[in-house]
Amino acid sequence: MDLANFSIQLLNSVQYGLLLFLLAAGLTLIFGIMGVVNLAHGSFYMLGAYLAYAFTGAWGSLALAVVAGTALSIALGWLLEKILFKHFYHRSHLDQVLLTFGLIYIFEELRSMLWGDDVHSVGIPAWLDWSIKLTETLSYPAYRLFMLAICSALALGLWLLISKTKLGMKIRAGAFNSDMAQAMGVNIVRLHALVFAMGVALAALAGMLIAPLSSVYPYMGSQVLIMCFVVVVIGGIGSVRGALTAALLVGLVDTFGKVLLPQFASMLVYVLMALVLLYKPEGLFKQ
Amino acid sequence: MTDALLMAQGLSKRFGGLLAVNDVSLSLFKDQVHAVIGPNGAGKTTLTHLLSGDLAASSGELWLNGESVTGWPHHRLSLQGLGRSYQKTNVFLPLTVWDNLMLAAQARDAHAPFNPLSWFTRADRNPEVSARAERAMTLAGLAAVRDKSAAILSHGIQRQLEIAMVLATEPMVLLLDEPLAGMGAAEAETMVQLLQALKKDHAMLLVEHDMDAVFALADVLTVMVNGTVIATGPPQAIREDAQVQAAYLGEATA
Amino acid sequence: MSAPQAHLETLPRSVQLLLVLGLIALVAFPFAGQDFYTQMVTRMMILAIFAMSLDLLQGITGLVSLGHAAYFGLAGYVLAFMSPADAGANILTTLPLAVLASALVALVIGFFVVRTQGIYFIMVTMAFAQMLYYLFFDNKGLGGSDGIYINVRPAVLGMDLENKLVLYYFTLVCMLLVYWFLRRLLWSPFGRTLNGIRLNEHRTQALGYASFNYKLTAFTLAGGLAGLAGYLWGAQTGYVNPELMGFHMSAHAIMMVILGGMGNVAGALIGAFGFELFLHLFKDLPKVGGFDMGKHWQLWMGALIVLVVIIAPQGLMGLLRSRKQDD
Amino acid sequence: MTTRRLVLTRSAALLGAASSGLLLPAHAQSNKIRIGLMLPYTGTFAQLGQACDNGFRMALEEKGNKLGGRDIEYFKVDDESEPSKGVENASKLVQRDKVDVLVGTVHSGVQMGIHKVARETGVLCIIPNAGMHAATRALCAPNVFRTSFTNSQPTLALGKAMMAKGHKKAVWITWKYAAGDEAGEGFKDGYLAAGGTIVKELGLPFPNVEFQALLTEIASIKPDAVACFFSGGGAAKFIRDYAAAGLKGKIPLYGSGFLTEGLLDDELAPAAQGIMTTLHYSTSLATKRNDAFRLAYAKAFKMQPDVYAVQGYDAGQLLLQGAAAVKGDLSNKKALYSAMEAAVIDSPRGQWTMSKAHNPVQDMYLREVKGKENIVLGVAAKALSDSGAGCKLG
Repeated sequence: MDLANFSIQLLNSVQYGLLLFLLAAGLTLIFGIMGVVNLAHGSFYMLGAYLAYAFTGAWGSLALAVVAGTALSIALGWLLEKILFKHFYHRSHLDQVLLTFGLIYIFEELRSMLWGDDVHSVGIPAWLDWSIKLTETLSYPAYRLFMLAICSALALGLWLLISKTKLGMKIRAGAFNSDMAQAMGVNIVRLHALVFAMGVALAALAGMLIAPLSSVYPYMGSQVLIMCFVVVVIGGIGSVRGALTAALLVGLVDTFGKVLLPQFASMLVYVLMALVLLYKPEGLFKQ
Repeated sequence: MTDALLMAQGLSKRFGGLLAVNDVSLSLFKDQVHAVIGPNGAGKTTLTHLLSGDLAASSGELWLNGESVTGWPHHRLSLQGLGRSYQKTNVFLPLTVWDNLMLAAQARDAHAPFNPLSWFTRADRNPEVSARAERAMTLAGLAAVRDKSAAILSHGIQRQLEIAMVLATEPMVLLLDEPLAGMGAAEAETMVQLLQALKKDHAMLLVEHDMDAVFALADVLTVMVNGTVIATGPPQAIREDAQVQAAYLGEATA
Repeated sequence: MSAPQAHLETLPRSVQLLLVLGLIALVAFPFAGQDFYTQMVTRMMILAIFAMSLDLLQGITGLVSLGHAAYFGLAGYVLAFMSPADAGANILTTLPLAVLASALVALVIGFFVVRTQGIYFIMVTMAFAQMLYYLFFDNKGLGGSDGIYINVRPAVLGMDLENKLVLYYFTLVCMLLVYWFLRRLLWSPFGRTLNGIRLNEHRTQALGYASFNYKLTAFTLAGGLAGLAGYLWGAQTGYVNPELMGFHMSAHAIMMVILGGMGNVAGALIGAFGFELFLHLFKDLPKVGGFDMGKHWQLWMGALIVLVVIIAPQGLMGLLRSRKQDD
Repeated sequence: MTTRRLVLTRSAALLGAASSGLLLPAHAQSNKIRIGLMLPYTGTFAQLGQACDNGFRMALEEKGNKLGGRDIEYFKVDDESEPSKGVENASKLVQRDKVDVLVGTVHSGVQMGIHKVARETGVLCIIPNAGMHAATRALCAPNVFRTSFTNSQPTLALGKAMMAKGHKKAVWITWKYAAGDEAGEGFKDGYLAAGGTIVKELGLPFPNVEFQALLTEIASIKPDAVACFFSGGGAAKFIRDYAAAGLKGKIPLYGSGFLTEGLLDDELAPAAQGIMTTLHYSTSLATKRNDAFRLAYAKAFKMQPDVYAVQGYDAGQLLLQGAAAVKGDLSNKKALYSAMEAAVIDSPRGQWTMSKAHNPVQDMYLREVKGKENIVLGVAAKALSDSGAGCKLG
């Protein structure tokens, strides 16, 4: 593996890592900061991908689809929080596992009834549909570079929001001790609804942005679900910085694992997770 | 030095920059109540955690009944006869008073968990354990609420259950962290009588703010301020000690 | 010594009645039911053993494992590896070995896993189970992604599990033994301590219990019992595959235990039968005016699960007891 | 309701459901032939399951829904492509519904479960898709017939076609699971026999679809060509990533037909131009038989058929021929099986016959993606049959 190849693989691992962060961003909010074990995170991701497919099919523009899709998923998040999740903040993790596992079944069937079981592809917007030549045989798709930028911006934005803004302070206070925060005048009910809706919207946004790369197919959500939990848990529950670091780490292990240790590739990520949890039981960046 | 049931030498505990307990040495002798008083944040509770093994000391030695027990985890210390109660009531709320006591009483000679005997024998059909629980219950006067679930007891009675559970493990040394906290006058009175009765056969460390109880019970008094011991001795001497007055008891004492 | 008051260990009479009725039905069932239903009920009993083994962890000790299927599937594979191509393996040697293998793996994994707490315990148990799943999924030597056949089902001393009836009653006896063992465990010093650990681990340690050893023993025991269920599953289907250790099967076990109600072993048993019955009921729903209800069984299953977690947080058992408040 | 009444009604209901639902009296002996369809109606392969279902029903509808003169009755089970429930679902059809023939399934893990039940109960079983080798090799059985392919059959024909284009050094890439390994075996046999050399075999865990790292590897190895096996969502993604990585123009991509079958919609087609695959069918196979079939299928189901629909259709035709030979008496197993073995199926993919191990002996077409279709360039391998290694039949 010469230097050129190594640097490209490094770029691949960073790109996949940032992609994983985008995937797990919604989960860092709902599971990380609000402490709700949300197994339906994969379903929101799948929902985003199918919305992107439906809207780009109807209007032909991914940008428009993303805007409409995000608005729709915020509404869905708000609704779900009001009807269901509001009653589960103080329930045990077990009840949350059960609730969200039931939702997986429901979302999977609704997707099948609404959009069928076909495999679809979503077009990359024309202005991004080109590649940069890296070597005489390999070039790098511009859309992935665009995603690189988007994910980094999102990582920075989310980190700033959570740790630097007033809202972020309220969110962290609410997560740390919701009764105390309430006593301090934070409208906890509205805050939870907002954070939950943001979490669902982020998961759907990931689906919409990754759809052109991943194509849209049944059960795509359940394939990413476990990886999202791995990222959030390794990073340290509730830490945005942790999720980003963990995502990059998993991207590294997965990319180079496939190339150097193909026969153990699938187990490597879980070995990494087990090691981190045993060495630092609360994850890398526990608050 | 040898007949001290519990002896601590140079115990310190540092939380990052804060030195919560600074080089404290003290000994507990049988049939003696050693009270520790001091303003809030003086490190009294941290000291009990260091003695009981709830917290690992940054430095210092610990001897129990003459044997070095430095660094032992607290379940081993407990088995060696070092029982402790907690400042914040720490009992099994869903269980009845009797079940709380049985669980405590059973710890002493429980089979190891991987020993099949501990899977098949009946927990409530062990005469020794039941006797131990019965004794602790009568001592603490909880017979009336024996089959009530701990959750619905009044705060005072829960504190009594806390003490009874410690007694049920039949310890040699008792570390009591503010047993009278949140108790009404009547309940406090019964508790003081109970502690008075317990003085025999046990070495007792009493962390308490209720000065009447302290001066009624204590044989030795230690005053801690900001993690360090500023005075130790018989209660009467401590009362007059100028330094203590300045640091803790405030202006002229009555 | 007075019997303790309303307690997890003593089941309300209504549940005891249900269990006795159920037992009578189970004993008589093969003579009334078709061959297929005998096999279906055998599978329900196997899943009941699996659910009860998880209840020892989840309901009694308070440890939520999202990777319990690893030990279930592993024992099935041990049977497959030890089954000769053309003859049935000997139950007397293979069953204990399979259970021991699962218990041993549970001990090793448990040693690492049990030191973590709360949500991290859930996640790390899942991580280890996924490791085991991919170990078998990726290695052709271990059967690969399509799994392995058990050509002839195990037998011993004239008791041949090829015969569906023998397998049925063998499984029934195993289920009753596991139920009896775990119910007795609730009353044992070990069980009482596990209960203490679930309620307040810190206080339990302060009383003198090494809670790590207790939790590790419970994890190992639960692994071994799950192994028993996995062995029986392999013996019944004659085919083991990596999905038996997969995330889906672990989640299935959690749902059975929660549906039934946790902490008293009977809940897990009722939950296993209830969950399978609902699954079959929804799948066999007829076409109603052009809308094939059965095809959308996932929708009804999802709705049922959400409903249960909202109205019956303590599961079916909770419903039976919620009317009769404690004193 | 007081607890007592609540419990009694609940336990009675539970037991009532158990008895009424489960203790069906043995079904009345009707002269209808009972056909069990065990296919994935939910799960990742739901689309493929439905296509097999459509094809099979269409074949029988064309003959008036009669088998050797007897009426038919369908029994459906959704196998969800869940291997752990394979035996359970198959037994449901064979023992509960007492089906005379079991048609299924798509996923090879579930097929292992069906095959176990088929070998134990001796029920006639027709496999419309799953290509796992064992069913028509070491574990072949007189009552088990396949109308699709073995996993290695399509890729067996790939090697020669690539050598014909002068690609002497190739890289093989697929998912590391049973179907991928078996497809790899086929490619290796065909390609090495034709004189090619496999420079590297790349594999990634199933169902991982993050191909970038391996595409970078391929770019650095610079082989003459790349051969692969992927299907479904993963195949669509591989095609896009391959093109996006700029490999499309430089290193020709070959694969088994499942790489492009039924995936060429407006978004994917541009990235797939020029991909050459080998498969026993193509929707745009220019034969009168295929055109008739496509017309009938489009009329019945309002969409174009794919290879899975053809395989389901042929399963129906095979059963029709067998039943006709025994005039509907499916219990006459010997005559039924020998008739089905000797059957010549006039399939939309072209005529094919049954091998001794009960797997199709069929032409493999070389196809190239042009526009939104897999245009058939020619026959890559004439009447290609699987080795049937280890099968003691016939």
